[in-house]
Amino acid sequence: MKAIIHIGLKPGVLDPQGRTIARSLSHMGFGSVTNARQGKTIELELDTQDAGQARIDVEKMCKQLLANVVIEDYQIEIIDEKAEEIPENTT
Amino acid sequence: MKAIIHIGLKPGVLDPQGRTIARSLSHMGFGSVTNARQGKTIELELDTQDAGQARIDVEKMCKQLLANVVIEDYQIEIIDEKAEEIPENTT
Amino acid sequence: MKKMPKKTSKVTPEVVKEHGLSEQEYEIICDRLGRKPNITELGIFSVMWSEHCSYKSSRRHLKKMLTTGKRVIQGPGENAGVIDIDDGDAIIFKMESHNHPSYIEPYQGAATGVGGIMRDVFTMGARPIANLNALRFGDPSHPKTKTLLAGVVHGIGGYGNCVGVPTVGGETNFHRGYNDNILVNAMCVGLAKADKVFYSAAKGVGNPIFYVGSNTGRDGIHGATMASAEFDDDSEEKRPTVQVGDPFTEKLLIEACMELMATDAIIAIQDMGAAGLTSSSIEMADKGGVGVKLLLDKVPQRETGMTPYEMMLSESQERMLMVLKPGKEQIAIDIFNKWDLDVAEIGITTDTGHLVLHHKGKTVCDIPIAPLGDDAPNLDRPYSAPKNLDILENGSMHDPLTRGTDYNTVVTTLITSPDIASKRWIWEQYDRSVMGDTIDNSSSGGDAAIVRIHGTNKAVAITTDCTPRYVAADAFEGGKQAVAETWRNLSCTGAEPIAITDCLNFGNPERKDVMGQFVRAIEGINAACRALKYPVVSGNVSLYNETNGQAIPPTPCIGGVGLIKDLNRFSTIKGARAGDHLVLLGKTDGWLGSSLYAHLVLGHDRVDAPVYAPPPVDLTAEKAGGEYVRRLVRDRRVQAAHDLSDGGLALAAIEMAFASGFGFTLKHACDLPLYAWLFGEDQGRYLLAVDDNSLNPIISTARTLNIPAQKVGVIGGDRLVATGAFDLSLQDTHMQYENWLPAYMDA
Amino acid sequence: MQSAVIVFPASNCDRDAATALAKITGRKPLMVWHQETSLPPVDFVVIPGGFSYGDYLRSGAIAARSPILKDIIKKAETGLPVAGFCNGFQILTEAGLLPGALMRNKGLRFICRPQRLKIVNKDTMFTRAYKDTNEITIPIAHFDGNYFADRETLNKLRSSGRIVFKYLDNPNGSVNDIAGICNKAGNVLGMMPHPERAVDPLTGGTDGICLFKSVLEAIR
Ligand SMILES: Nc1ncnc2c1ncn2[C@@H]1O[C@H](COP(=O)(O)OP(=O)(O)O)[C@@H](O)[C@H]1O
Ligand SMILES: [Mg+2]
Repeated sequence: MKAIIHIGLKPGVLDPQGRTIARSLSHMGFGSVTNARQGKTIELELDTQDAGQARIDVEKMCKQLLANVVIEDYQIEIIDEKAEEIPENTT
Repeated sequence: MKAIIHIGLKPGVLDPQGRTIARSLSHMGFGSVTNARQGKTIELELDTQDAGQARIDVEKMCKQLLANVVIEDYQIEIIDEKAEEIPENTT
Repeated sequence: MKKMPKKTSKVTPEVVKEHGLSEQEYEIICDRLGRKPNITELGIFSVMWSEHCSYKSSRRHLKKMLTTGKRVIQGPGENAGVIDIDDGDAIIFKMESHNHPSYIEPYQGAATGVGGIMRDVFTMGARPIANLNALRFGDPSHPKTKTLLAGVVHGIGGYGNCVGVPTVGGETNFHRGYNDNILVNAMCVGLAKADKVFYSAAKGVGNPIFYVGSNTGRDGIHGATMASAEFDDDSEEKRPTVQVGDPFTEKLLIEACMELMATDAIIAIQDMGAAGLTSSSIEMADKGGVGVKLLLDKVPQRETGMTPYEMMLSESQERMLMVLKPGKEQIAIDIFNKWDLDVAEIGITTDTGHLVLHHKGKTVCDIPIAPLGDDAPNLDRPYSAPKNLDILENGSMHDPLTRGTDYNTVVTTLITSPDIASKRWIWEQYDRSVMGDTIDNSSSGGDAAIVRIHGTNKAVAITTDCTPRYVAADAFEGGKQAVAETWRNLSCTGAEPIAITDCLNFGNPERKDVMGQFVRAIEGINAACRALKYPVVSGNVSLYNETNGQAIPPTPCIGGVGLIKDLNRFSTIKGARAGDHLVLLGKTDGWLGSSLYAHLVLGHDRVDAPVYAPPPVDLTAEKAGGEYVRRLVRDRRVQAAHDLSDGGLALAAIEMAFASGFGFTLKHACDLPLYAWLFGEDQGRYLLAVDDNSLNPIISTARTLNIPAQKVGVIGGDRLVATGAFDLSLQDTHMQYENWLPAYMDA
Repeated sequence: MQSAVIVFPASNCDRDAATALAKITGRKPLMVWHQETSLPPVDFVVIPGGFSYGDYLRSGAIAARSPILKDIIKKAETGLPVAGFCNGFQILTEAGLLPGALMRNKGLRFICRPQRLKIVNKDTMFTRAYKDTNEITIPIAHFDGNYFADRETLNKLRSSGRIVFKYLDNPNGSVNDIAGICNKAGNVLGMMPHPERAVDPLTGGTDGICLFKSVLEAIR
């Protein structure tokens, strides 16, 4: 089983990296860029067969370690290599 | 138009952050985690109507700045808010 | 955290209450305005009259402090204090707390704390040259402590390292009393020219007001202020309670401000700290005796649909407000553009004496400025009298041997205790050498950091100190002691102590016992300052550090600054060499009450243990001792100097051994019991390493000055020895000292 | 010798580098703003440490795309001596003047300490003055100093003597303990330690002096 966690700053939280990237791109001549935000993804390999349980676990991992819920939102994607992806995102 | 760029370390490049995450999670009792990799996403807002051109531009931005191809791979997703997402990923 | 109020833009009694204003205060507002305030005006009064901005619980007590002296150029009242260090140079410094934000989000809370204190310093024209941090965490076994420590240290480094200002010193304590209220106090020291200091008084009418730096978002608009229904639908979720720091922008802001300050364009300048645009504009106007008109549409904004209320109360970081000389606008615009920073002319000074705000073609605020300061609440909170404390008498029940332990074990216990063990894990994450002038820093384990004044042969010595153990037992003596310890730490380097800044961290002032601690700590600080002619030039008060009615241990942290006039004549803890003699200066009575030994070995830190009086500070002796040590250092009579603090003579000698790489042998030669001689914490004492030639002159001159002085041992070998007490390997003990924190963090 | 120090937004060792150069070469370096499109005529260029652009995106990435770099690359290719310290090293790799990349320290912490180094190649224009020393101590202060290159690149670096400095107790996880490398022609050096902070016995020792002296000798 695989889990992909997308972590981004909450709306309204200053993203200095994003801002600097946007400015640099436009200085470099990419005038169409009006805004940039930077986030991170964490890809976990999980030794389990149960996608439902995996989601519950990853949810816990996000709350306890992976995301800083004071300023960040997260989304979890569980990918069961045998089955297809299981949608339903959580924040 | 929106572009989401997923940047990850190439296979074979050691990922100290991923490794630390995996170790911390397993110390915290999440024994099912066997591996972790950390990547980043950059979300750009683009002031353009032409999805094809957007992809060409973003491809350039990646090569010229956003990714370090010595150690990183990237994937581009273009999202046309009016149309649907335009698939086809590039690496 | 306050409860979130209902959405409404009407000023109802609930809304007033949610803004933390009493009925009486609200009446004063209505009276002064001759009408009811609107929501923006209410928000402005509320933040200006908050504890943080108005110092309503502390003002009358702070007034008592000594704030003047022959080297003081500017005392409290400006963004930071300014002292004269000769040759036209001035040092500008201040310490500030960022406790609550650091508990909520340790990385960003600590980072923005560092950013904020640096702005206080460079807004006055000083380039920051050193940062320090005084940290207090909960018990190491508390589940949150490790994460908080890691985050705070990472944040302090993340900000200071990026800006390129060395973090040269600090202190770190652990105690269960801080479990739910950690303390993060940051100090910044900057260097300016004495005739090029910038102030915040917006003198003169018709002058343009400029906003520079980062743009404004909805950061840090606090709970009570959620009262406006004018917010658009998603503005609530766009209102982060934690500000994110942007050290890159701060660095640009420093360079841009320095560049502009080199011209003569600026009349007044002020950083936007707590209560952002509100307090900066009002303070500048108030000090300049003018009115202010602001066109809020011109404020650079990060978010859409921001209301006047939000703009005025936002605490977005890395922003400054300044008043320029008419005609010089373009100079400023060009400089800020060059550094890629936002710059906007947002208003003008007026002769109305009012703060007038325009937004979208309407006047959204029109209030007289004077009452905001003059009528600000000035409370005389009741406080309780101190408890009488017993003095802990020496007796065989305190002897390690009768307690079934031995001296080696005692020393190891003390050396590996959280407060004493090496803080390398922390300070190695701080860039300590950038700017090229750091002469001594945390890594020596010494007393004060030493930072050279760039391009000269002089330096400043800087230290932060507080022993909460003492303050908790007796706030007056503890306050005195904190000041005296900084004085000693500076004296050890040979620096002339010049002035202090303070950061007074206490619990809820509405409680009589806490208020009592606060008042007495100030009195103690003041007593020491006056006796030592060592004024307070800046400071900060942080109250309400409590959770569920449980206040933190009172922690009045003192930052001291001194001047080393000649870098050919200074001293550190490092210089002891094999064959040197160890001389103990100051009176030794073997005082164990409230000592580290009492807490860790005798169990006096237990919740139910009796509290004993801490060691008193004799300020007359303090003065004489400090002056003598400085004279000896300047006469090049000492190889190394260290003051005696936690753990007494034994730990002072061991710290000196760690710093020099040589062991020692201490010889007990007095009537005191051995443990009291080794671990007693009598104040005003120094340990000096001196060579053969200096030994006798030092002791005999001390006698003529009535300063107790005796040889207590010699330096040399690879063992730490106190005859008849302990005998330990230098290397092993040092390793244990180094290992505690990394082992704790990695566990 | 006329030297130049490049100044990027949030360079913070530019002054330190300038002070060291002035002290050792006897001549004040020119401070060159990153927006300039061409270098003034100089004999030696230093890309200083710091956090250019806040180290946002990747350390050194954005600075490597500034206008002045184009001219630096051009002149470096014709033999102009260029040295990058710390962030300067990161910029040089991002700009493609040196191979490999500098990743986050293995311990995921910023490290500032005096660092013992082994001089691996004393035959470069940056190390020739270190006559009878093989070991020096120079301060490090970085978060992203973990050098990475693929095996092929490493083999090339090794076999052609382009590994200039190695850590004696690797602080950051760098492959092969690499602390500093040079380009094929030997005129471009990148290293994580800060030699400009080791030119004064009062502040960081003096082991960095010979690096600057080497360049001085070499271009004479
Ligand atoms: N948070 C910190 N940041 C930087 N340096 C620290 C910190 N905590 C402790 N130190 C350093 O560790 C050493 C020992 O601290 P401390 O025991 O408080 O010294 P002293 O008792 O001599 O004042 C000092 O050099 C101090 O600067
Ligand atoms: Mg201390």
